[in-house]
Amino acid sequence: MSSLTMGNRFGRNTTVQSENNRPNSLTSGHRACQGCGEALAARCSLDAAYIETKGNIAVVNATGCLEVFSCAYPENSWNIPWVHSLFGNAAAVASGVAAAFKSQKKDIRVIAQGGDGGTTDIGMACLSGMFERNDDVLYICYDNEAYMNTGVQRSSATLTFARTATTLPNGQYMGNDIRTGKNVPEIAMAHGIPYVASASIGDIHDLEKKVKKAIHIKGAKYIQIHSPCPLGWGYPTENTIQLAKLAIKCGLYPLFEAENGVVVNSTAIDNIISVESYLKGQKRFAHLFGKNAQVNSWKVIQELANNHIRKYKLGEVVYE
Amino acid sequence: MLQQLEGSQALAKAIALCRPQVVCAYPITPQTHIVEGIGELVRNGTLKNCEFLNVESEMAAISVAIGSEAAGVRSYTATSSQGLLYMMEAVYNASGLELPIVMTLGNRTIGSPINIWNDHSDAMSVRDAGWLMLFAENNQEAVDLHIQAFKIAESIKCPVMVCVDGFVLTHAYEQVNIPEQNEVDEFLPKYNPHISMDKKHSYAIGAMVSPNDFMEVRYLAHKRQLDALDVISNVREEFLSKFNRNSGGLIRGYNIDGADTVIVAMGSVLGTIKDAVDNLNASGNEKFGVLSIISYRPFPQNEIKKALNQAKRVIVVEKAFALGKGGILSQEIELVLKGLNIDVISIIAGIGGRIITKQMLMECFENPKDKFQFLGLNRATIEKEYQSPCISKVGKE
Amino acid sequence: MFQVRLHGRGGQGVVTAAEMLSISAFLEGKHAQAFPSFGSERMGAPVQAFCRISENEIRSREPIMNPDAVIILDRTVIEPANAFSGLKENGYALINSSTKINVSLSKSLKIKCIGATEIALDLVGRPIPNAVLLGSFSALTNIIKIDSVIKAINTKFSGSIAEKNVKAAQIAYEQTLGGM
Amino acid sequence: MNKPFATVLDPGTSLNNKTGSWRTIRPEYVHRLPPCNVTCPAGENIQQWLSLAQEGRFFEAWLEMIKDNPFPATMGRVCYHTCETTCNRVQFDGAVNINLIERSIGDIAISKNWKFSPPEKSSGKNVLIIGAGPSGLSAAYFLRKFGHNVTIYESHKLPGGMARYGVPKYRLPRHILDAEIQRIIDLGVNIKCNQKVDCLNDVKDKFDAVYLAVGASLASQTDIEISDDSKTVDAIDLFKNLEDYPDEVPNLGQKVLVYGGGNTAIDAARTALRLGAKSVKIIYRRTINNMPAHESEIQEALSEGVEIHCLRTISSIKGEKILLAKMNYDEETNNLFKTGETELVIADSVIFAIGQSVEDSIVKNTKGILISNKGVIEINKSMQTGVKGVFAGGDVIHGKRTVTHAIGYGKKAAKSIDAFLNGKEYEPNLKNEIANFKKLNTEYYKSDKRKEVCRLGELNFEEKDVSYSDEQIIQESNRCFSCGNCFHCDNCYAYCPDNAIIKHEDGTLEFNYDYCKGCGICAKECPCGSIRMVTDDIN
Repeated sequence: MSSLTMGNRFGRNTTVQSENNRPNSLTSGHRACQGCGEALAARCSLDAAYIETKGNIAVVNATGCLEVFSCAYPENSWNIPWVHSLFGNAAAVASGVAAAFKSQKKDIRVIAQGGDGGTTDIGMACLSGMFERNDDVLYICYDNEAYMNTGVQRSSATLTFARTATTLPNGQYMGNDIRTGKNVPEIAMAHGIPYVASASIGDIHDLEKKVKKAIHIKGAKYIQIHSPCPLGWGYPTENTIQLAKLAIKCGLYPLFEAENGVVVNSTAIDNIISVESYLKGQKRFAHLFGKNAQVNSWKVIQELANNHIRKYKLGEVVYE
Repeated sequence: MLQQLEGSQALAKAIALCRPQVVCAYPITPQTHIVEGIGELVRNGTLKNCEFLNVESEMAAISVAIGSEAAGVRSYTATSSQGLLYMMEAVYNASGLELPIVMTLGNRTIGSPINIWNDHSDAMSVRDAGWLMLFAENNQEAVDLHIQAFKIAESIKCPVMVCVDGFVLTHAYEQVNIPEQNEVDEFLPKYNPHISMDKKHSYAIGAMVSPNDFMEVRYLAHKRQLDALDVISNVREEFLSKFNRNSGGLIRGYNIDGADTVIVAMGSVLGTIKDAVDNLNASGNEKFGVLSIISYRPFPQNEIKKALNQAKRVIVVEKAFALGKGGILSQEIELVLKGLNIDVISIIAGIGGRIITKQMLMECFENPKDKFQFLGLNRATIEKEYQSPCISKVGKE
Repeated sequence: MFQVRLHGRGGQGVVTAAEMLSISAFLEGKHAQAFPSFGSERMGAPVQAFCRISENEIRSREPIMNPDAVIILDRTVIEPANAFSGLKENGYALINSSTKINVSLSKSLKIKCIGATEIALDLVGRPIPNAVLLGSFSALTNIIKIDSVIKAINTKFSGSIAEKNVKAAQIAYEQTLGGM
Repeated sequence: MNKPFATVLDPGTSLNNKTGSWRTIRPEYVHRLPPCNVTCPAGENIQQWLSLAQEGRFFEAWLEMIKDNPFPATMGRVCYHTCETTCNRVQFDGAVNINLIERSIGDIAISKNWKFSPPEKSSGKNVLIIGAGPSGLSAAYFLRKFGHNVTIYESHKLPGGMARYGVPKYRLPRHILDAEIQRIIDLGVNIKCNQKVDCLNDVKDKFDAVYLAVGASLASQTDIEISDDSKTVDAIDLFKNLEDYPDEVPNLGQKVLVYGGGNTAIDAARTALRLGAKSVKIIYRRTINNMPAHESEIQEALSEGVEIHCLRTISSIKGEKILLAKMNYDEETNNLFKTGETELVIADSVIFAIGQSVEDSIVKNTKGILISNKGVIEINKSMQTGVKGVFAGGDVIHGKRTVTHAIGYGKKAAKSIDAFLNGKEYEPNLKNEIANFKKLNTEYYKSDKRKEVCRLGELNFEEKDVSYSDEQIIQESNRCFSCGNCFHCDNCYAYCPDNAIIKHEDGTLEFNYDYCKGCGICAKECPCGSIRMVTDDIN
């Protein structure tokens, strides 16, 4: 049977997620939307880390969807030690947790996690500080490209031309025409930290591999995981995985690893597709294809994908 | 051991004696020397098993402390002024999470205009943030309050802010008795955290709480503060018997029995006030007393009322005020004394590091002209500015 | 209560001088309080520091406006800092200067000039005159003993720097005694 | 530990929050019918035995095969494997080589001498089967397994019917066929050869039921003008003689024409080559694309040097001169007509392979058995003729005449006869919805080219050994998509954002509707289409 599935009855190249004794770090009963990519990404990441460390992990969570839907009195969906402090300070709180463990000589691995808003915007200062000190923390950003918790506003991770509540495609404006300016994995790399990776719930094998690798590395680690959001992106709930896969296949979400500031590995794309096929399934880009759309405006996004394809050596550029 | 030390160095030594396991620091004048001192003690091996983190902001400093306390270790940080405001969100968060962090606030005013000198504006800005707030009168008390603070914080699961006047105390050399390590160890046992983060304690710390339960959470926090009144008193007693020093507690009276006028204040200005009062008592007919408020939060209403109810007049000397309203501490004192027919006078002094001299105080105490006044305010400047076309004449005083 | 005000410039060790003075007094079993005229720490800027010495507890924290002595680490600040203001009748003025300074004052003062920078350069190798002046101050005022000053220097400094400063302070002490 | 109220919570307490109430549609696991199974004339559960083969469990795979077909090794050679035509993998990277896997496992069974397990019970009922061809033997096998006593009367010298007399040895070595027939005999089936039944009435009352499986062994007649000096032979007779009198090698000459376009024509042409002909031409009236013969057979014949001359009919055969009429064929209207042009070819002999018909004399005197205008016996849906207790199947009825179909008829007839003997009517199972390509999510299948083999050997009557090795069987079986049936890939389990799928110790999966919010990711990411979303019941 195919090794591309999450598991198989022969136990070959299976994922943690396929194991019947997986820890379910994030358990049922949470209040995420139907088809939530972030909930899945979080469980996948933490389960992998949990298995790898025999349960010796502690997690710090930034404010955001993930925090709100997972832990509201009296219901807690976490099966791991978890602390939530504020929106912008998860990285620093994690530094504190790591320092506490270090002072006690406890071998518990520390993970900080948050959405793109809590990471690339309000949490950037603490994140950069944590990187710069090379604190022993794995920071995971679940990137769904906007502030979903507050009702889909633009973040610095929002893709060019995307419609958000604060970048509506009105009049001459084309959604988020501010451009997509902040490449946090690259910023992380510029700190020279031991490990940086991008991942996606469209490739859980890869995601788990990266988390399992990162969790053992001493020092600061950063993994950014593409986590589609049915609500914010406007697509049927069952398409979460499909969209994540399409984003990978068109080159918009390059999967790579970097060590000590240098890209050491990237996942080549077998058959590169056009960004159009990715964008078209989402309401946030509907204005690029509707009756009143400017012709081929989406090709700007194609260029972004092409840049990634060239930069991270994902394959040959097919769609110009 | 009695030593002649800079206030900050004394505090560094005292904090090290408390064996914090995580100390995080971000430089801001005038708090800087404290964490520099601790950093040195960590590096030279005096303070063992302690992680000293140089962070990138006050927000990170308090956040690191939140993280390390959540993970169950004794944690310390320090800040001043703008730094406190920058960490404000997390200041509330730390108390909401019931994390017994101890933080030194090297009191400094808040800009703009930027000004690095001492007053209590920073402390007053967090008076409702759920922290216990203790004010030190001198460096010996600052040292002693820190040792007590860890004990108080950990016993009631509430963070404690020890307010030490910036420069006036932090940069002043004076003699301080630094206790021995074994004495402190006996007084302040090994930290036994009520929460931590490991496989055995898989808790979620920091849940969202809905309108159905939020008020109860806040009520309990309030109740905890009220309970702290007893704890603070008891810890003072214990400290007294152990170290033979009368430091800390809720309030402290000086010549208040039979005093006509009692001066109420917090922090280092009390020394100058006491000298002023001694001079006045030596020369005049009116009898003056002084009431030090050590525990500003929780606010010891009953104790204050008991201490002041025989006075004819209460003069509150305060180093911060509420713009658009007036004195802050004086308002709280006024409420305590409501119905007792005692005049409460508010003297705003030392704002932004303005000099407070014994002479100025004596004049003011002898003859307080207004119920609300600014000590040493340069009237000429004000008058001149009132002539300026830029200043609205509306509501001229 | 004996109150000393120190004047100088950032980088000359004005605050350290006040601190060492307080330590010297402390070592003699006295109460002492030293504090700077708080400000941002900038090299070259005029700086003041204060020191109170008393047999009893010192509570007041007001700046010293009527000193019993002033120590001037840099003669160029005398005028701009109004260094003699409030100085008591028959108060001491210890000035770092190799030449005699002519000041016209309305009150009588005990003025002593000493080339502390030269001594420091000569013996310590750096133009930091503070320890030298404390040696001289001990001889001039007898408020603190030279042994206490030496001990204070040794608490603030260590190794050869301490040694050299001690030597310099002793030389200044001798010189001052001899000149009186 | 005295935890703070409300802000510090015990782990996993959200299990109290049954988010299943959010759901409006819900997933359910279904079994859909894989296309291979749908199109298999013998109704083999191919997916199931491939699944066992994937694990290297060849014996269990063989047991699964013989649930529907007692001739795996034979079928693995002569079946025209419609399963592979409809295999969903055709649209991906090539069908699974089902046929060769079946052959390979069938061969393992013979080499390891695996036997059928004896019937579990005995009914005491006696069934007669007339004709020991694939259909009759298949029926015998199933009936015997049901516990009935089975006797077969076979007119030929040896059992096997068209498998023996219609398929050349190089395609089906006789030891393979014999071995698989022997298993049926070993099961207790009594085969009486050289036992021609002239009239059904003579025998039918001695048995509780009869299955007529006499096949279609009469060569169809033509109205072609053939002179007396011409050398012509019917393919079916050629094969029979080769089989029964192996020492008498017929002399077809150097140049041979074969007339016809079916598999028999191909077999005849290739046999002619093996008998020494230097030139063999197939004459067929329509185009090559319309030839009924199986594509692979045509290709192999062409490779061996057989020429195919299309759009021609034979008008006359005069000695070695054969006159062909050129044809025109319109595929859309199925119109076939002569163009008027002719062509003369020279040949030493002509083999006719234009079809066979049923020899119906056996039932002529049996009242109630009807012969249709196409010359076949009419049956009802239970394969029963107009006479109670007399069933018919295989080539004697209307339908496709392949060995595989015959085996399928045999199986179905056996079930009907068994029902009849138990006083019941046979009711076939309801079929599940078909798992077509659209129902799959093929992203999860890795491209893995079909392992082809070349069956072409030397020009003799020996079969080329092309069977897979054990490893190759496993590898090729693993290409199966498992269309419509869960193959435990765990995608649903892994992808559910709400952990609303329970994976049991044995790997089986179950929806936990307490928490399922009905997002539909599981159904979307199911590679094989075995989850469907349905409107949730309002409780």
